[in-house]
Amino acid sequence: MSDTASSLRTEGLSKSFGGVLAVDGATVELRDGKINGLIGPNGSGKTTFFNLITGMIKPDAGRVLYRGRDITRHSPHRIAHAGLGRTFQLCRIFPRLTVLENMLVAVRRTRLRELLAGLRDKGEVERARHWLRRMGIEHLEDAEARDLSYGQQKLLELAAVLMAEPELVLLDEPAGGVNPALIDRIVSLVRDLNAEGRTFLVVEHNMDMVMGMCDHVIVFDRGAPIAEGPPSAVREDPKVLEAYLGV
Amino acid sequence: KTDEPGGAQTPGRQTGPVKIGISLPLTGDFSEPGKGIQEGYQVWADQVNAKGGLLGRKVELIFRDDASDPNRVSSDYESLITQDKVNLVFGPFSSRLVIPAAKVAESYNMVFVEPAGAAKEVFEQGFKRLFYAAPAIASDHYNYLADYILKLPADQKPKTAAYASLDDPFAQGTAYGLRDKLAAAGIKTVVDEVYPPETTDFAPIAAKIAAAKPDIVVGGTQFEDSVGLVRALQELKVQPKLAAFSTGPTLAEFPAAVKGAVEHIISPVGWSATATFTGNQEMVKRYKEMFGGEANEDAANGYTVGQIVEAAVTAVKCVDPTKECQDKLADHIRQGTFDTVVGPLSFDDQGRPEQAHMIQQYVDGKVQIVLPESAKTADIVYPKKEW
Amino acid sequence: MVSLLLQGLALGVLTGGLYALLASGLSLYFGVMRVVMVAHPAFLFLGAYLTYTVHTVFGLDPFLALPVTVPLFFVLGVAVQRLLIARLAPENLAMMSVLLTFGIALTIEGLLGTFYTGSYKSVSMEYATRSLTVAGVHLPYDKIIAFWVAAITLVVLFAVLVKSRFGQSLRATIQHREAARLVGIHTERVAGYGFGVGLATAAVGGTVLALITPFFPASHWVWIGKLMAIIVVGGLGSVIGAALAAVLLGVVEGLVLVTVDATWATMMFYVFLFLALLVRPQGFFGGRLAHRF
Amino acid sequence: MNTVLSLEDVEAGYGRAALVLRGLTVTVRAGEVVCLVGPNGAGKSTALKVASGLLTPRSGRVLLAGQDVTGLSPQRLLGLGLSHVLQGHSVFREMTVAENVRLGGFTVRDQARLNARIETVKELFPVVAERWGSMAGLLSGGQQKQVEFARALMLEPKVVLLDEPSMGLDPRNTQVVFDQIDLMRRTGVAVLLVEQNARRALEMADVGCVLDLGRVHITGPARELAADPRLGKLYLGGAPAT
Amino acid sequence: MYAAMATSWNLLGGFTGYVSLGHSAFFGLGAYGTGLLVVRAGVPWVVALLASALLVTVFAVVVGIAAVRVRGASFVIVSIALVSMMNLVVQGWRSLTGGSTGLQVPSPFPDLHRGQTHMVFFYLFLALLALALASWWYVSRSRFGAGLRAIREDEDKAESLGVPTAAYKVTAFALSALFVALAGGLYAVWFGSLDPIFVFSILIGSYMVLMSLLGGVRHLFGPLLGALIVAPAGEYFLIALGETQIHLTATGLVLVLVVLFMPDGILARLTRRRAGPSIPDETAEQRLQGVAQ
Ligand SMILES: Nc1ncnc2c1ncn2[C@@H]1O[C@H](COP(=O)(O)OP(=O)(O)OP(=O)(O)O)[C@@H](O)[C@H]1O
Ligand SMILES: Nc1ncnc2c1ncn2[C@@H]1O[C@H](COP(=O)(O)OP(=O)(O)OP(=O)(O)O)[C@@H](O)[C@H]1O
Ligand SMILES: CC(C)C[C@H](N)C(=O)O
Ligand SMILES: [Mg+2]
Ligand SMILES: [Mg+2]
Repeated sequence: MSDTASSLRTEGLSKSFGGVLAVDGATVELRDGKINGLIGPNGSGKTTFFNLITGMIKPDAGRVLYRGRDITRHSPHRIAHAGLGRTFQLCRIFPRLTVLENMLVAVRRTRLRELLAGLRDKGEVERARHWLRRMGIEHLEDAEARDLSYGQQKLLELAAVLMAEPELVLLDEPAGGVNPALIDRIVSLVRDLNAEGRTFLVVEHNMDMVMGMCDHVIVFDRGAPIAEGPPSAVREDPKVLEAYLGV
Repeated sequence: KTDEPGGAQTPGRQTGPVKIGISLPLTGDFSEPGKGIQEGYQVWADQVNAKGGLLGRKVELIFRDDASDPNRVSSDYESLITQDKVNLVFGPFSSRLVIPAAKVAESYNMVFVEPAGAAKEVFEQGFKRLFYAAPAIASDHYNYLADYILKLPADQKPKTAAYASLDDPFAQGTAYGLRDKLAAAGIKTVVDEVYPPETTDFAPIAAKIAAAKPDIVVGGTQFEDSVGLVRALQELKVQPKLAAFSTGPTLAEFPAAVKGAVEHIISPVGWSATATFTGNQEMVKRYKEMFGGEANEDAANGYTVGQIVEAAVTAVKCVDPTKECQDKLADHIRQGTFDTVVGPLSFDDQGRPEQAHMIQQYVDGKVQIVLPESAKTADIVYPKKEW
Repeated sequence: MVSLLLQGLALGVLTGGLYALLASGLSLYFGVMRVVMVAHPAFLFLGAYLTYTVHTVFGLDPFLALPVTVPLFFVLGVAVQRLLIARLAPENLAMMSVLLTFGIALTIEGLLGTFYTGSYKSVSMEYATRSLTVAGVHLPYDKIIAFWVAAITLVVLFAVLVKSRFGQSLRATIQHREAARLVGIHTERVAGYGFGVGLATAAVGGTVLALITPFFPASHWVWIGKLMAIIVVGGLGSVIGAALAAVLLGVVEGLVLVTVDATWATMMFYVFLFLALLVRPQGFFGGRLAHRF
Repeated sequence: MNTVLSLEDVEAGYGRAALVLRGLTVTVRAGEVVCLVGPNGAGKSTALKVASGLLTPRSGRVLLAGQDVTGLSPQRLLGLGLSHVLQGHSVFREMTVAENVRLGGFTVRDQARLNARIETVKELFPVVAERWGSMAGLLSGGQQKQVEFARALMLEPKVVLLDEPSMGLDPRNTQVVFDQIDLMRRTGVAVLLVEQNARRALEMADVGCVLDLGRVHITGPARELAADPRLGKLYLGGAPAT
Repeated sequence: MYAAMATSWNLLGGFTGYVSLGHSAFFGLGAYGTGLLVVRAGVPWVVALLASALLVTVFAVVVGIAAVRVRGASFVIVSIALVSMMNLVVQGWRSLTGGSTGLQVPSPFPDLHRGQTHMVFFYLFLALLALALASWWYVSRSRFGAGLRAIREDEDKAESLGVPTAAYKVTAFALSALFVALAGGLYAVWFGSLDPIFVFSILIGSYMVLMSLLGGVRHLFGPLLGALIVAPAGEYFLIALGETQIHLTATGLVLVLVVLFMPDGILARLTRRRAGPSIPDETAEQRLQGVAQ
């Protein structure tokens, strides 16, 4: 294991569903403290890759290393505790909980004392409000989450993930279905959070967003990386042009 | 303890009607026999009142429906005794309900004569005021049959027997009573099955019996399973020399359910419509007038309870729910012998009746009493015809 | 001993066939509608009682009741779905449907108890007590009949679901109601028919049941656990899985019955249920869907 | 050009909750692409549902080819040549791609015609052909979208409602979708399009409508809207910083 | 007693949305555990009560680990199976439990007469209810409770936010089993006779569900209110309609109506503050600004 500035590494990660090889021996290393982009055609295995990293599904082969520790096959909540947070491609929130409750669900540690502590623990609520404010939805804290518009739900999902203070944030299509003005806001948020030291891995089809925001881009095709590098380089890569950009 | 019910007797109450509290399973699993018992009680009350009542007071029956639920049966008796301040209580149906009910009665010092708690466990609870108003407890039901079998000449005597019994204290009690007697006399037990009440498919049990080829088959059954067993035995071509089942064959639906196979099936029965025991024919007649149909064993058992209590009350001349009076009643019942529609009855210290059940058999499609000799209406057929 | 085992095996297969029929409706409701129909056994016995009526009042062969009961149950199913199930909120359909159908089961039991009283009824036909003997193994005719009726019904059912236009629209409706409407499917009607078909199997099952076992209004409770165990082991919602599981459990039950005893035989259903959950929560034959619901 | 589809002063909402559409009017002509843009929750999808009969408006009218179709079922409207691709994922997950596509032609009884359409659709969307036998629910998000699209085109509709068709699609597939829209326009089909990829959509659309809080606030030729600086800031997002 | 049980049930059902029809299994085990310890081991009843509740909790943890692997409908089925299975075990294990004969537990207060005994137990049940209510209240305010509610809404999502869902569910399962077992144990010493068929009855389990649902699963006092309505209503139907089994029908219909029209319960009905979305209507201008910020 190298002691490079890598927070997350996967080695030969593979997963197949029935006959379909969704992720095929993916060896990937993220740039620590940077905004990493992950692009690739539909069905190239990006979401599956996320699910493997976060323990939602178990790989057939390969390893996931986080800060040098092998976290392969750990359960999702342990991985979350280790400092990984993620959003889902189709925004998932707890529809019948209020916005504030959605925020308070995130658990960082499982010490008994903390669990039994009152929900409305002052410090926690303050932190929750802080994140809601940064997302610009603090005025909605008492609304039930299902009543929010899609865009607001996306912001809430991100805010809730940040509640757990993850060091590495995985975003699955944060701009999908989101109105352009809001995309700008998400981009600037991600930039700010990154400046505060958080590493990002963002799956996105919105090329403007990826190219404009990311420091490092990884391109997937058929379940494995085919190219990586700074956006400018990736954009010119013939393999990428052929497989993904389709021009 | 002045708040004890009946503790403070007012003279006025002694002239009112004699209230008798009864909880019965009028709905739920035991609802059919429960209704039979109720009718028996009603026939009895009707006749008592026609004769001028108990100690000159009219009898009033207060019924509760316990829905076959033991929780309910105890709260029913509780409220009958404390709220309705009944003078006497009569028992419910089924050993399962009798035990919790008797507990309540016992704690209020009430005499508890019951028509249907035959399982031996009922009498092992230390109840001092409980009496079972039928000829015999479950394990003694087959006594006459056991005697008959054991007296058969050696060449006819069965050598092997198969037992299958429902997991129920009463049903098991009957089968095991016979099993223990036969086994002690050297008749080998080749199959001894207990099946849970959920059982619907009897073919595999029959298969086991078929494999053992027993000379006789005994079922400790209720209704559903007796039918199931008979059919399954038939299908698997088990042809024993004798087939006996408790309860099921005594019910009116039985012959229709098993069709021709009914012939020569044996079962213990505590009562017969044709017997001439005290009041039996009157009861049968009155029953028909009141309810249209033919009286059955359940109704007779209910009626028997009435007869016993009536005799005791008349003898000791009190019907109060007080401890003194109830003690007197209990003592009287424990010592006496009572003429009833099921014959003369007497009880041991635990309240067990000391007589025995008759044995019935379907002969030419009709129910006949075949044992004991003294009561028989037809000769027992052995070995039975094939089904 | 060997012949006893063979006998157990044969009976198990035959009984398993019946279980398959009885469980198929349950599997259907769940597979296509995400409804856990606790009332299915209650309807089975309603069917059995109707058969009984037809048999005793008109003296007809129980199977001649089918032309009446099958359409009747179909209509009943459509009504239950349209009037009751369709009103449940989709978010927690599976849960609420349990309670709703539990209520329906109680209702039916109460009505049966009122009209037919609590006593046992049974339909017995002459042919139902004879049996075929092959190599020392007795195969009761009633079980053979039950088995074939079950098999035929299942094949028909399966063909309908997989091949017919109706089957397709039924499945489409379940999977995405709005999209189904947009391709021209009358989703409400289809869902209703789906339920109707499920109940129609209960009519057939009820008749067969009437033929082989006596019944009373509360009999259905006994079946709930067994049938539920079967469909879970088979993989919730998979009609084929349920059929296979039914035969499997039928055989296991038969063998355990002849070798151990009845308590253990019944217990096998639950043992297998828990085994299935531990080893394969989606059921032995189930699809991916199973554990999502 | 003649009006094919119009919503007139429509008010609609879900259940007893407050109104979502509050007097919406939109008109689409044959061979024209009308693009609805607006923030999340503005009521765009709701407008399409009213148009396709999935939701009955509380007041106002829906006209299809001059005929008042307010309150008719989707099945009827389908027969009149209207097709709707829902937002998000709406494939029949537990059915194969083949079954999904065939169901698109559910109302077609003529097998030959059905098969011809299937061939056409397969050509348009190679994934559909490739994964013909797979369970649709197992395809990736973008692949599913294409199956839906194929399904909607089975009937050669005259009016197509598309709700954010490019969401989740990779650039190449997005291009395929937009090419399709263009093709439909050229064959005289009327398209009512909802898109968050607004700049892109307005580039190719004929008419643009800005929808917010259940009403159309600005309507005009799409290109002009795209260039409107006010709008740009509020709805279309700033030009991405590079 | 019912109120205490319904509230205990709600510790699982209300938070996690896992509907268990099988809680009577824990009731029965608690009852039998206590009874057996008193009768066979001669342990004082208080000790027996606590010990058996503890044992049941441990058992619930084990069962829970298997049972909560499945969601929704499968879980309901598993819970039903659990009851049937326990019933079989207790009936079958005749030498220990007395089988179908039942078990007779001596009264703990032989000197008190019945009325006084009832009062004592009334207060004991009241205390248990208070304890269950207090736990519910406490959990509902804790992060543990928030985690459980999150599980109800979206289990995978909760997991990805770091909620150890399996541990949470098992804990909730065991906790609610603990209280139900205590109720069962109290019942055993109070009532004195245990009969497997009635103690392990699905009906008891479904009463818990009905009460909770009727009152409102999301409210502290919901199950209590439900119990206060259901128990007397059951009595009423029995008395008013008695004789026949129509009262079952009445109960069934009430269940159907509750599920159809008040799936969130009476309290939810009464306390609902608003009809529409919980977000105040914004004006277009505010919205434009909001977006522009
Ligand atoms: N099925 C429904 N039931 C209740 N309210 C709904 C439903 N669907 C949408 N809404 C509400 O109606 C409003 C408008 O929703 P709609 O889906 O039409 O917005 P949209 O413009 O399509 O937004 P987006 O760009 O996010 O898709 C929102 O406030 C939403 O919460
Ligand atoms: N649960 C599953 N079962 C079977 N196959 C699956 C499953 N999940 C994904 N796949 C298959 O794995 C492949 C990769 O899917 P994945 O969702 O990871 O793609 P993606 O890169 O996220 O695509 P998109 O950009 O469209 O979201 C696809 O071919 C898909 O059909
Ligand atoms: C003789 C019968 C009436 C006895 C009853 N079946 C019981 O369980 O005890
Ligand atoms: Mg994806
Ligand atoms: Mg929309």
